[in-house]
Amino acid sequence: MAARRRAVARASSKTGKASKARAKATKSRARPTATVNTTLKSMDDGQVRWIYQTMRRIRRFEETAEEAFKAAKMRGALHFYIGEEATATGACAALEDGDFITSTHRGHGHCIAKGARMDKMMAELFGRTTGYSGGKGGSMHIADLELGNLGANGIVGAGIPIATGAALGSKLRQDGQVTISFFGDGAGPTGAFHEGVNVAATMKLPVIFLCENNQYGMATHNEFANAAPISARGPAYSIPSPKIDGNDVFEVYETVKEAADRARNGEGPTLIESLTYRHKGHTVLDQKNYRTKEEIAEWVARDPIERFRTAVSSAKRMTAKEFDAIDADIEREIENAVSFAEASPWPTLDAIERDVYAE
Amino acid sequence: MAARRRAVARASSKTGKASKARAKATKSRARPTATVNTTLKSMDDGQVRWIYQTMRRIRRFEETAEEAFKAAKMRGALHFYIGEEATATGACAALEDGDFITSTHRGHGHCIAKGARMDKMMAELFGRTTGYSGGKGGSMHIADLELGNLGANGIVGAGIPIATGAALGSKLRQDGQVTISFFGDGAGPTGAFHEGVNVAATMKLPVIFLCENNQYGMATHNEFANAAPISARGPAYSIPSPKIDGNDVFEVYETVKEAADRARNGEGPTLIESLTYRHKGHTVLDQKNYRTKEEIAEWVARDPIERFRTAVSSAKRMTAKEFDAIDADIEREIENAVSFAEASPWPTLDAIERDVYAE
Amino acid sequence: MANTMSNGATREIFMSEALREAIDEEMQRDPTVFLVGEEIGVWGGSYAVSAGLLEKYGPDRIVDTPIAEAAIAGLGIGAALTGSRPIAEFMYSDFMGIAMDQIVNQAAKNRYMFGGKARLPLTYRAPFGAGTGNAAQHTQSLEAWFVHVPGLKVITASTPYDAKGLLKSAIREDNVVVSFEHKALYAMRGHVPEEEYLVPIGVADVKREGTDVSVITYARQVHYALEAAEQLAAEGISVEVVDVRSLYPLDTDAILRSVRKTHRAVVLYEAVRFGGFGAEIASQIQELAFDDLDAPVLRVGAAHAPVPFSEPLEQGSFPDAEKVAAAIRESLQGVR
Amino acid sequence: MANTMSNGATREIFMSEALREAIDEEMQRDPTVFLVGEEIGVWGGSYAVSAGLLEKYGPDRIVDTPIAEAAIAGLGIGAALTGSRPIAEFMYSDFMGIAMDQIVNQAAKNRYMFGGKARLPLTYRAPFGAGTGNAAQHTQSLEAWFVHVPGLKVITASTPYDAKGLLKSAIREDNVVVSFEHKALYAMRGHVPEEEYLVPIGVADVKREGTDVSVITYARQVHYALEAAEQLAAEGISVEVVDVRSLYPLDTDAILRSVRKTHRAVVLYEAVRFGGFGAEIASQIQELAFDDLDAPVLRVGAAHAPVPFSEPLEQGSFPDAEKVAAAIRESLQGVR
Ligand SMILES: Cc1ncc(C[n+]2csc(CCOP(=O)(O)OP(=O)(O)O)c2C)c(N)n1
Ligand SMILES: Cc1ncc(C[n+]2csc(CCOP(=O)(O)OP(=O)(O)O)c2C)c(N)n1
Ligand SMILES: [Mg+2]
Ligand SMILES: [Mg+2]
Repeated sequence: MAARRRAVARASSKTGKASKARAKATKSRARPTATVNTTLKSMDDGQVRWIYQTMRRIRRFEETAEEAFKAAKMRGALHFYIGEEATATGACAALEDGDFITSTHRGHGHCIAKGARMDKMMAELFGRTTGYSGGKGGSMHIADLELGNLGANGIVGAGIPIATGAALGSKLRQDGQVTISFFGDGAGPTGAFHEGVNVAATMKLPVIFLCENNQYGMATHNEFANAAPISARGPAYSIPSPKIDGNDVFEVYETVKEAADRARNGEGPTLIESLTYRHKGHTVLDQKNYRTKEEIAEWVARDPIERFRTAVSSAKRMTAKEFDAIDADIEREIENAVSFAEASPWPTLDAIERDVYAE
Repeated sequence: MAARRRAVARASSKTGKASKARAKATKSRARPTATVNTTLKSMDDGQVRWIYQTMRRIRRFEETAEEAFKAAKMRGALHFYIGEEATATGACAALEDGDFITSTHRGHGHCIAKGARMDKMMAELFGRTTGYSGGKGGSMHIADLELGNLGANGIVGAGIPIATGAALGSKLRQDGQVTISFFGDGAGPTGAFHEGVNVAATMKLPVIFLCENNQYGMATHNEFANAAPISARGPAYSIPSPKIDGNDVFEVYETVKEAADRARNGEGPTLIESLTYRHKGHTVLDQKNYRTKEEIAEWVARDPIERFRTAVSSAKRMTAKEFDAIDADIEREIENAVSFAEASPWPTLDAIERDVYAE
Repeated sequence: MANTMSNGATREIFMSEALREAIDEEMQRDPTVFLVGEEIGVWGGSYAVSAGLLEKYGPDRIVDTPIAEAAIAGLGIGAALTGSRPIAEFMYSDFMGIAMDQIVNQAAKNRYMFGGKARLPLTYRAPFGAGTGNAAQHTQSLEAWFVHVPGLKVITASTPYDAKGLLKSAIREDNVVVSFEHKALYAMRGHVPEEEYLVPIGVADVKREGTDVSVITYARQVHYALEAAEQLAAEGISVEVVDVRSLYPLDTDAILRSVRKTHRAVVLYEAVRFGGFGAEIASQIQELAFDDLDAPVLRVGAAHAPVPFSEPLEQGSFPDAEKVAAAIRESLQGVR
Repeated sequence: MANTMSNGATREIFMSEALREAIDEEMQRDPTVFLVGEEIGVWGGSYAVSAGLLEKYGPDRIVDTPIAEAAIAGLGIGAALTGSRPIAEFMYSDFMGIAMDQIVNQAAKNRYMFGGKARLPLTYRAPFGAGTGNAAQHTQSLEAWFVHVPGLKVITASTPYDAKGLLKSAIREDNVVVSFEHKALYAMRGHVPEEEYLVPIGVADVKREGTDVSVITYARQVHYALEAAEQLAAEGISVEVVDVRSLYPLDTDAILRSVRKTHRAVVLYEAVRFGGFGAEIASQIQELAFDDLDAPVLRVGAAHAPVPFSEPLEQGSFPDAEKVAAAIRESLQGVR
């Protein structure tokens, strides 16, 4: 009965009712300014700048990619991270060099936050030889092994056991490194989630499972897919499972930092549910209306970049001029990335069977 | 660190220390006699007899199969349910005709409790044409579709999504039937567990996930395999997850009955952790000593059949003579089963490619 | 159906519509048929096959699931064993990797392991194939895994007509049928009759008659073969194109009939060449028609690599009309 | 090692011991090598391959896991990507169905998708094959799935010597190697040198020379082929037995060399005949040595059924010396 009601509600979400009700229930809790300030105070100017820069880079990289896609300069699927920038940025800000991440189909944000070069990313989206994968991977398959980014992934949930493996490697090698596995709310129901998290928890591995709950997997609401919230799962693995405001870069940073400390101290994994929202459709092509305009508008109003800018401005840590200067730099970077990509050669047929095996 | 400690403890469990400590921790809680009596009172004589008969049948069927195996009359693997009889029996006692079960590699108990014929089971173990599967399945692959037994399974955890599917079928067909999925503590870490339970919970399907925690999967202690007890997982799926004494047939019966009522009322699944113990090794061939003699002895002392007999005797519901008469009947049944099996023909080669497809 | 046109005996419709009609008609015909999978309801299916069906049949028969491919496979099995007739959809056949245990160890083997007593009227549907720029994890052709598993039947169509008729047969089968749908064909149009019809499983179809070389193929590659045949006709080469349609059971007789006529065979498939299903076809031909062959059976398949993203690489990695034509010419020249 | 004997240049040991020596030696040689899987530690491995290694290397390098095959596959990938050299064991190859996404979509494709930059020094080990009375879900031969996946190498040995040498090579590879170990061979004894050696991946081995027919085979079936060859020698038929050892890459040259000498080939494998790896071998032979063949390439494989439990059925369902001998005779008689 209840299931049928939910399903009907779901079908009717096109008309917006269900979606509206949900939007209320999931409003992100505004954190007291005091906490924000404490975190902000603990950061040096470089860090503050880096956070802004990173979030802007992600935003502008994707807006530009969208244009290029619509101008038929690239193909395949593009999944935009716009609106979720605070999660990848806050999380990677809390990492140390050499730490690892596994990423998802919606991976540009993680990739940039882990320090990747936008020109090589753009070239990959354009399918050129100078791209991260020489054009073989595309948007869904970018890694930067040198930076510890073990790669985006087209299979929902599949990065989780790999992250557990990286953490097992760290434990055995005693390299003191920590791995973050980013995944979406849609990965919550996968067997890979459960196998990966349970094994990590039994072995007390240094890994952080970071669920980016942007509330939908395609048209499926997270509450339809997951019988209980991700944050209710900690006790099932004897690990902490905090739920945080994923649009608050400071909260993300603090939570991940604590989890990374636990991991490095041999206390095992943490599962974090980071509540956020994707402003755009599931892919660049998604025009469906399973979400209401109101819901989208509400979340756009909680834009993580604006929130950060406001907090930093009112704390007088950066001036409008400084922000603008960063913005201008990023515009140049992005322009360069696009012209680099466009000027780069297409791969040739002899490349097809290369890179399958190591010699 | 902790993981290493645990692993070392594990390795040293051969010497018995860890195992002993655990045995203490997992002692089954004796239920107040009052409760036992209430349940017992609620049962008619037929039910009481059926429970004893069923548990004895399982015990004697397997003891006989073991002899036959040791006399090289059968081959493959045999997994004995001896010591766990109260769980299958109490659970199936709470079902109605037409309800479904999925079973495991350790499936003889479920099979008999669901009403299967021992002669056809024995013939299957002997690999004969008269066996449940005409000799094609063996001990690990017996089903009785007519009785609602959807089959034993050689793949740990794999019955769980199938049970969820049976329950989905029941919901769509509105046949009012309930499915029990039996599985071991070793299936707790499988992706199949998580996918099957989460989907059932989101759809509020009429299914009962019954974990037979006999404390080991091969040599692996359940606490090594599962980061938290199975009974801690309910909240992760928004379903109840009681932990019960699996050697107390009354408690199993009451718990499953309640879960079946919930299921039939459209309130969705229940996850039950039934604590029990296998008296024998993992398979008929297992001679390894990952468990202490003391631990085994303690659990043998809590034999579910003996406990039932004592409770029923002191409640004066059955006399020693009545018990003995049942025992004698079962001996005859078993003898018949063996002679039936031994007298049955071997399958012939033309059978090999038959039964693969329906016409 | 919204998109079908009533213009006499046949209509030209997309393959996605043809598949939808098959599902719709069978759901109407038999109340135990239902569809289960990811994003098949509200979203309408990632290739729009089930668009509109949620509205028509409601959430009890168009069952949206979480992302849980092993569960989806298992839902089909459990429901089929207990009296329903499910159609379970994988959003991409690549995701069947997650469900292989359920499909192979459970669905395919249940009947046999239980002595022929289990009945599994169960259809698995899955889009496959490359050409869409979706890169390595969304473009595989994995039919070779499934044909090798006794207990499964495997079908794949090259036209809307076959797609509808085969899928209807699959749904009515009391066996587990895996139906692969080539992604590039969903938007292909073709004639489909107004009246009801079935295409039997296990029967190949000669899509073009010819006398010089037989091309044995299936799914999208049928169209490349036809294109090549058209080109080569101009050169005076007569190519016969055999669409096997059903991979298991395979219509070996039809293949042999063709080869015994042309004396030359090229087996064409989009999967990785090495270890692909075409090897089975080629092996059978040389084994059963050895003396009829004037040249070795050639195989054209995809490169030995995951499917690359970049357009020139992706296009270059799998067969097309030009590559088939080259193989046909090679076959006519005789031995390598 | 407890069970090895030092009697000069070689010792006769079980294949399980040979495999253990390979793991042990590589673990000693390279501290980044570790073994992970179910019941490999306290239990010692379900076929005792790792018996004693927990005591020697401790739980950090002999990593027992819960029952979670997808996680086991992923543990190997993550650890390999970050600088370790894992050996991940599946208790039965049948259970790899649960891990197919990790093996195929992740392990096999990571390097390619990331433009050749990922390095995956990773070995998957898995027992396979029938003959043990373990029924349908514990006896499959699924090598055909893996040879068809670019990015994987696939090996399988027929003797303790090859088993040790191949596994050592696999562990040292910077690629993902799937090593299938036939269950019936663990208890087979064979000579293994005292000193260290490697068997290269990609090189076939002629296990018996002959002039009339080539039998191309691998793993347990090598022994049936040798048995048949011995029987047929008495009838004056000279059989060459080629053990491919490495399924991918396949030593096509060695196969063709043999066939060009004997002009007849029988391909023998224990997997289901239809769609099995033998089809690839047969296809290549007829394609590349068409004019050298005096008869069609015949294939001998298992019945089209899940593996049955009952002894007569199980034994009857897969090839043995008698069935190979019959095929060899048929090959000598020429065309079907
Ligand atoms: C195993 C698997 N099943 C299905 C898909 C198809 N798919 C791609 S993204 C997606 C939704 C994922 O949702 P979520 O994890 O919440 O991530 P989001 O897109 O919201 O970032 C689906 C169903 C897939 N890629 N992999
Ligand atoms: C997926 C899978 N992995 C591994 C095995 C091998 N195996 C068979 S039984 C078993 C232990 C199962 O433990 P549990 O679920 O607790 O059941 P129990 O044997 O204790 O009844 C294992 C590892 C298997 N059959 N299936
Ligand atoms: Mg999401
Ligand atoms: Mg157990």
